[in-house]
Amino acid sequence: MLTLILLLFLGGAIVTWLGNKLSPVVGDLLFLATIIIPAGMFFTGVTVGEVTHLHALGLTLTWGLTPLSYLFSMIVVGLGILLAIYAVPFMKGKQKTGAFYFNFTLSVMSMLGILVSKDWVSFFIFWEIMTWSSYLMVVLNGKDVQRVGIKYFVFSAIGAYAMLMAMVIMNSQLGSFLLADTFNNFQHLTTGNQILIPILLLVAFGVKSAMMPLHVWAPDAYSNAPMAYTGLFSGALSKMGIYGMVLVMVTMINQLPEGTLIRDIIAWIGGFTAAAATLWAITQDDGKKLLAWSSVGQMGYIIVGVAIGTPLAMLAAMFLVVVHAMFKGSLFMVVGAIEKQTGTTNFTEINGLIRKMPWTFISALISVIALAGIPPLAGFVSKWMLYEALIQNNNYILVILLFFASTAGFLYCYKFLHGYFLGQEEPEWAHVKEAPVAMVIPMVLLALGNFVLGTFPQLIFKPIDAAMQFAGYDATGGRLWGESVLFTEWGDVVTLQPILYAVLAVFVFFALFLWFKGTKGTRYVSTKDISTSGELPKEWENLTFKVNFMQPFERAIEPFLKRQIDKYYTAFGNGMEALFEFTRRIHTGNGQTYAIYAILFLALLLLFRVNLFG
Amino acid sequence: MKEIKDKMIAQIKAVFPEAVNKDYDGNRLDLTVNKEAVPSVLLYLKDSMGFRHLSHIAYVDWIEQGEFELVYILWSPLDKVKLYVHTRINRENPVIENIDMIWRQANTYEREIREMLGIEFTGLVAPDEFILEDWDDIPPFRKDFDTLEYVNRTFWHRPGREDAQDVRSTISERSGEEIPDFAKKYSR
Amino acid sequence: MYNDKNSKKIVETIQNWARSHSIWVLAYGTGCGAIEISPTMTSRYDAERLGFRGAATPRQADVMLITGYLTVKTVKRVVRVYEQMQSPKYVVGFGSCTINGGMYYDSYNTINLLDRYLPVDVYINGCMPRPEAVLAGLSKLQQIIREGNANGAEKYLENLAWYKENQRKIAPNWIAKAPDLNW
Amino acid sequence: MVGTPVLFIAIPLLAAFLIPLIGMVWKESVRIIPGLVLAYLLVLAINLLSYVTVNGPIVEVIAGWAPPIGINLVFNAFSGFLVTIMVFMGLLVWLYSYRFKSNVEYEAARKYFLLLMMLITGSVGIVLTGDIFNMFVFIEITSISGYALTAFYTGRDSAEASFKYLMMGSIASVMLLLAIMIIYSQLGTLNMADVASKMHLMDPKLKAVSFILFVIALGIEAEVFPLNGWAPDAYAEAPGPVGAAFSGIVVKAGVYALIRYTYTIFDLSGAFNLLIIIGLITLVVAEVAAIRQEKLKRMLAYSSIGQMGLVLVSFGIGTKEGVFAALFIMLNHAIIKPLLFFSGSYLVYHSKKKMISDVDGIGKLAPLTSILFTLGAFAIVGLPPFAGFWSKLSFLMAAADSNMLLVIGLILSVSVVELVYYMRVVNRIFFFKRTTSLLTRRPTFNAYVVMIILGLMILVIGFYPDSVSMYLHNAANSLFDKSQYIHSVLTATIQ
Amino acid sequence: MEYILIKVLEAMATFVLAFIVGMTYGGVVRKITGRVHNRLGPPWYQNFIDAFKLFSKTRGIHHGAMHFLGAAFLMVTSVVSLMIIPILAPGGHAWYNSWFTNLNFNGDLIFLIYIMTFGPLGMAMGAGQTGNPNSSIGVTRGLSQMVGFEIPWVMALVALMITYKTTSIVDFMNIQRETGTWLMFANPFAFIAAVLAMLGMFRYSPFDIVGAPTELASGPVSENGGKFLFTMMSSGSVFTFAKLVLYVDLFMGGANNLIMLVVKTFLLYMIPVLYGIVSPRYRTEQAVRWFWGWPTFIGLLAILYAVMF
Repeated sequence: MLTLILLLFLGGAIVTWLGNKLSPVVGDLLFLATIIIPAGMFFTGVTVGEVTHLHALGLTLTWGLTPLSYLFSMIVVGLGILLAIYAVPFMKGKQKTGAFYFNFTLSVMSMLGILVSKDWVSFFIFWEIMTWSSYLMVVLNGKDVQRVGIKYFVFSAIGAYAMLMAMVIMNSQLGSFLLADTFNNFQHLTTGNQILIPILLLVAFGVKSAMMPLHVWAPDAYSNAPMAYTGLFSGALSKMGIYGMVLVMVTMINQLPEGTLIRDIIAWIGGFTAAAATLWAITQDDGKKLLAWSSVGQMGYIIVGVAIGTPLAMLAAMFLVVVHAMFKGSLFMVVGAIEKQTGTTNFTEINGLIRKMPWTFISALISVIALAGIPPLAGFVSKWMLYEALIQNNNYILVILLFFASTAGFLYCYKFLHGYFLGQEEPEWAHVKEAPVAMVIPMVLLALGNFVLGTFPQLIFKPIDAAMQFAGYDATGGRLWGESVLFTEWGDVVTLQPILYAVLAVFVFFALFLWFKGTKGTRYVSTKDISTSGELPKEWENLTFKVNFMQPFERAIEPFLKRQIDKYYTAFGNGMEALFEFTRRIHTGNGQTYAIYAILFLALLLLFRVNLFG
Repeated sequence: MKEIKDKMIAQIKAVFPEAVNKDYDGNRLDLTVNKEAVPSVLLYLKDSMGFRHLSHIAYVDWIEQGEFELVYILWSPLDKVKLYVHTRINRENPVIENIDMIWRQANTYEREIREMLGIEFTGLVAPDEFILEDWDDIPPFRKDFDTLEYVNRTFWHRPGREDAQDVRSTISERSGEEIPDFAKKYSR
Repeated sequence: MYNDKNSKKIVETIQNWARSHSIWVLAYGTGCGAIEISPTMTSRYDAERLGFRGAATPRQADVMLITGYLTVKTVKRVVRVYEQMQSPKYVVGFGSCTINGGMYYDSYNTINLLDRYLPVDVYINGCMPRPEAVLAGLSKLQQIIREGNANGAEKYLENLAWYKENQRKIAPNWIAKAPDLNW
Repeated sequence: MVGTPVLFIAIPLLAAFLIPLIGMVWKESVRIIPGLVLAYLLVLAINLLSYVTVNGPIVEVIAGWAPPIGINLVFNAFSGFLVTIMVFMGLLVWLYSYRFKSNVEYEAARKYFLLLMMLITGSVGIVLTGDIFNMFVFIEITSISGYALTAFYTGRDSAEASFKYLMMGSIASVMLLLAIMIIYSQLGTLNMADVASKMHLMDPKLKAVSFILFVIALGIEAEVFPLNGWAPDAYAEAPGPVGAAFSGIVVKAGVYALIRYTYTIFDLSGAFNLLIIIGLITLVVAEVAAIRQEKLKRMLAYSSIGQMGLVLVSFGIGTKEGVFAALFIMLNHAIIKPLLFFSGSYLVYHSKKKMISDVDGIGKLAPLTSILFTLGAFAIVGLPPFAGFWSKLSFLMAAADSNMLLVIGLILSVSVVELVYYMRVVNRIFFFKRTTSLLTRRPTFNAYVVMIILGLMILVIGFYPDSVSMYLHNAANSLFDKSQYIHSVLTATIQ
Repeated sequence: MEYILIKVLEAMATFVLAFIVGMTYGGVVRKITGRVHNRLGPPWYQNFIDAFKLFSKTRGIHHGAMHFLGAAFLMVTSVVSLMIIPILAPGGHAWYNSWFTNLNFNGDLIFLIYIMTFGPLGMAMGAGQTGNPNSSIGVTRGLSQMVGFEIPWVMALVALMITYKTTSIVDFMNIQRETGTWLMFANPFAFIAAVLAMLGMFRYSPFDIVGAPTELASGPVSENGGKFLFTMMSSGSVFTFAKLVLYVDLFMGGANNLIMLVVKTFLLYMIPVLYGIVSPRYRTEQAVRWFWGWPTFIGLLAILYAVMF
């Protein structure tokens, strides 16, 4: 069944690509069918525990779902379907639609493949397919290809090769490529390898989950990919890193005596990722970039949760994985819709879309509130659990760091909403209409999902519970998750439902109060009609405050902003290129030199003859 | 200072023989040129003689002679010389070359002159209104603009203010000054 | 009950009392009169004890103090600011410039009679009025409000055509371009 | 058995001499005959290979003199495998260059195919022969036809490249002759099997010296750093299919010879380390140089050198898995690199300088060629699910089994470099704006067929690596079975 | 149903209390400011008059749906945090004590921190919808300042959580009642850090950069008049009271009856007020950096203190 699903994706990708050459409509239909039919089969036909074996080159590839991967694959498939529906109108009239569909399908397939892989070889194969299919997406629009694309691919390759190295070492020492075997027999490795392998694997997964020094590809890659794909990129693809990290953390690191230290280091890295990425997000003027940095920051939270590894922290991380996929998917869709309707995503160019794209605004608003972690939406639940877990685990300074990141997150949250939807309505954007229905429905659905999960988190707790039991956490007995009640281990509770009702009641009451109080005396005036020194803004005058939006704050964090990790990498890359150029000049193009090389080589070998051959 | 000014005059005369100069005490130097020669003279002064700064463009309405006068006030920061470049424009067809590509700030002065005196600067690119908004009368700084008549036409007077006196004739009588008839019409 | 005449009157009385004791002032600081507002509001004369308080924007303000001559250019802004204020709203004219043009009575760009363009509730005489006079004028305004006679805003709305005619006379293009009245 | 190994040498050699003769009568024949010959050889090779798999190696004694005195040809799983690859590559090169731009004319075509047949004769001979001096002769045949093919365009640059090749080739000849002299003076025999069985009698000093001389001589042929200076020039200046022939046929022969000496003939313990060291240096320098190239073909040439370095490292591991991996890499390289050369030479067909920047945005104009090039690029950097991945994986597994962590790390880092320069080209092809006004050329039908066959092979091996793994295993085993080689050669009888 | 009705009535009682006390405080602050300025100042009930006047404005404008929702969001924050913060200590025996236990047991400190940011964000939306540049500038300043003072504030709270192993406000009050020591003496550093954070939280000088009179024309509220301003004003009063009660609950052992509550909150309130009256205004980045300076250091000390003792 799994093989069939994956083959359907693969075949569908090719058929879609060919069909799109035939006619765009055929391509659209085939694309939807390619995503939805296997996805439907996945939801209906696949059970946890089913195992498939394949053979290649004397290796056995084992495929099967675990409860942990089931959780992640639900994200992949769900987000895949919604984004596929969204992508069809999004890509209408654009270039390279066929390539987009092809890579999109391949990405979904490879992510599912990673999740069903029970051995490292197929894990790696799908990992690489995921890498290059997403790479082709990143460079699809042809903007800044050499810099962004190569950066992404180099970092991905570093990660992938680290994983490759780790897996061949494990295979040579343990004689098996099976995930389960390598984890169970981890103690049989030599001491050096016991340290080396988790570090290599953490590098591999850290690259994909944009961990701090390895994150530099992420903002550019996220913002460069088509927006219909970035939701999947940020929402699901980066979660593959988290998936791997969970596997490594609960199996390998736990068996290490230095495990606690590594956990702490990773947690701190995660914390710094969250904080630094948030600060960078604040300085961005492009919605895509802002969301991309924000994604990096949110991954930092998840990494913290995974690294701390207490049941509550892991629960928080898993919850945030799901929720992040939802709100970030929705937000990237929002940006995509805006890009589609207006042609730009720069804050300084667009304003006042709220009345033109109300549904987009509503989903953006809900998603942003979830992103900011404000109750009663889903983001709060995960953040609450994360803080509790950290405090109980005595990571006090880390809590402060995350609080700082979270609070600073409000700045970019507001910047995002204000940048697109608020401010003055410009005649330039008077023609803008709401996005097509097929684009609106997925994002509204995802946004509403945040609402539901914020109030009834128990809906998602069941699969998370199964996943965590699989990951080796004892069934925490539902103590952590009751009926919409959050418990700490100290016995404190947050009851979500009455709060939600209170919030709703008060909100509705005051909204109605404001609406009905003196309705006759209150009327709408356009945003051009504001009290600015009595001067009437000209048609072309845009009084909205957009440029240098967060400048006071940026000035406050100026010492930080001077240090860009990207710069160091660029310097390193330039240095390497210079070194390469120097090396290249060994081949002078001069025949005599080559002859001299040959003679010198002969002399050298004769000189070291004894050392070589005894 | 004297030598510097003489040298300057010599230099200017060498290039623009038709320019008329008039010397004052101190660091002031006056120069009168044709309106056609204004841009080239100013450009030369700026580029070759160090008059890098345009302080102001002053304007006078010589209604008796039927001419407007523009005075470009330049300043040489190196030689510390103030140079007044005068030029006269016919009142009937007041058009002169725009010089805001030589000094960017001239744009502002020229906009003011355009509104207040009605001189057209060819090629002046500027937003429509500067000081006067919605003005549809003759430019107000022209001497043939009758302010009181305009005020009476446009605004209302609170009753009791009609006894505004023409004090100028009283003063002139007292001082024995002679005011020509046409001038009486334009001033009170 | 709300429509009952007596209770309506009672409510209005209370409202008028509150309005008279909570006057948020938007000082339109033209001319020389703006300097008189500072002593009026600060320690020496302390208008706040009477309920006066500075307002930052027209949307929040109750009364507009016009503290000197108004040129044609500024009168447009004043009209706009006045229209942006929310009813009930009042206008206080400072000094002779607003009353009859003062020393600028014959300037081609200065209006003479403010009440042709805006409904002025109280004029304060003087050139310029001292803070005592200003306080007296403001007290007069309070008294008018309490009596329910400070209905400049309604007057303006009722006679909008006349006011707009006058305004158009000095600023024809502007009135055509301006957005419709917002209160 | 349908034929004997000697046919592999005799038929192409004969064809090479017959081409001008028949060409006088029927001009088109100069194009057709090589194809027929190569097709026949391919069938023969496959038949023999399957025969060898079952019945053990075939040793053919030539001219009635039994080994160790006479010359013999050995067709076992290892050499047979390489011969099959070579002949197959030769067939594809022929198909591709059937009407390549430089040999549309009869005169050119005659020369071209003559030289190509000579090249194949020599290369196949190197692989098949069991005699050291005979190998020297074949190396000379290969080299001389190689010089001529390099200079085929008769331009100034071609001549220079050819001259460099010639110079290095003569150094190689001298070294080889010296080495052969030393061996003959010591052991009195030149039959490989005989030499191998008597090797322990040799003076260890002279043994080392002669091995070093062999390494240098064959290293020039196998493009080992620092002896590979001629290679990029030759690749870049020779016609596109010749580059493919070099990387698919000639280099394989050189590597084969090197490996044969290391594994079978000499019993030096440090030889494997030497292989690893020179392999690594070759790999690193070549890939690093490739990233700084501005011409497409030079980049591919350096990449080809790098792959050969990887092959040497893999052989140097010295285990069966290592040899398996090395053969796998050679196979993949023989499939992928011609694809890259073929498609690449069409991508820059009309460009004067063959710069990489000339391919900007060509993906829209020549989609199939571009996609095939991309396929090759993805495959050669080892991205799954394409062929290159499996060879890289088996190499890494072999290296890890021998605990060579540093080698693994180094090779993976170099792989990142390799990835960068291939991706830069792919980016340029698909995602750049077309900046030049150069026309694109639609590949000929033959070229399409060749490229698609290669592409399909990449996919087939990628998705189903077991399709070739049996031959690779047999080949690896037969290389390791030194005693069987000696035995089978020395006991060979005249049939 | 009846239960809910009673709950709603009690909530309204709490709201009215908070409204009255908050408004009165506002008036008293104006009075005190006036006295400090050597003038009479307005009467203490001036804020009520202002609110009533705003409420009885007859005409108004709005700029779109978010303009309404912004004010509503603000009110939600004030009211919900008021509902969650315990007004009176659980040990009190006054007859009205049970009126003020609204949602006290349904939230904790972390929840409170987040719900308290809900309002400013909603308000920011409303301000952004108006299209007035001053509003947006004020909002960005306010959010920046929030990032500033949140650090010492959270540090103080975390220090308390570490020591007493709870995040529930009610538990903190119980602890203080049982031990008899106010937390401001149990962990003085935490109290100092929290008070320094409070300076920013109440937005008096030198941290009044949001409204910034004469500079930003009252910032986010500059397009609001009439009922919007009334809602914001009452929300602000309620929120002020709620925050003060939170401080009293956490650091001063809560209050057993309303009189003690008023006394304690008033004393606490005087800290930012009196500090503000005599201070000029910071620039935004100065304010932010100020909070990241000494207050954060003291917050660190508080955590150290909590970890060690």
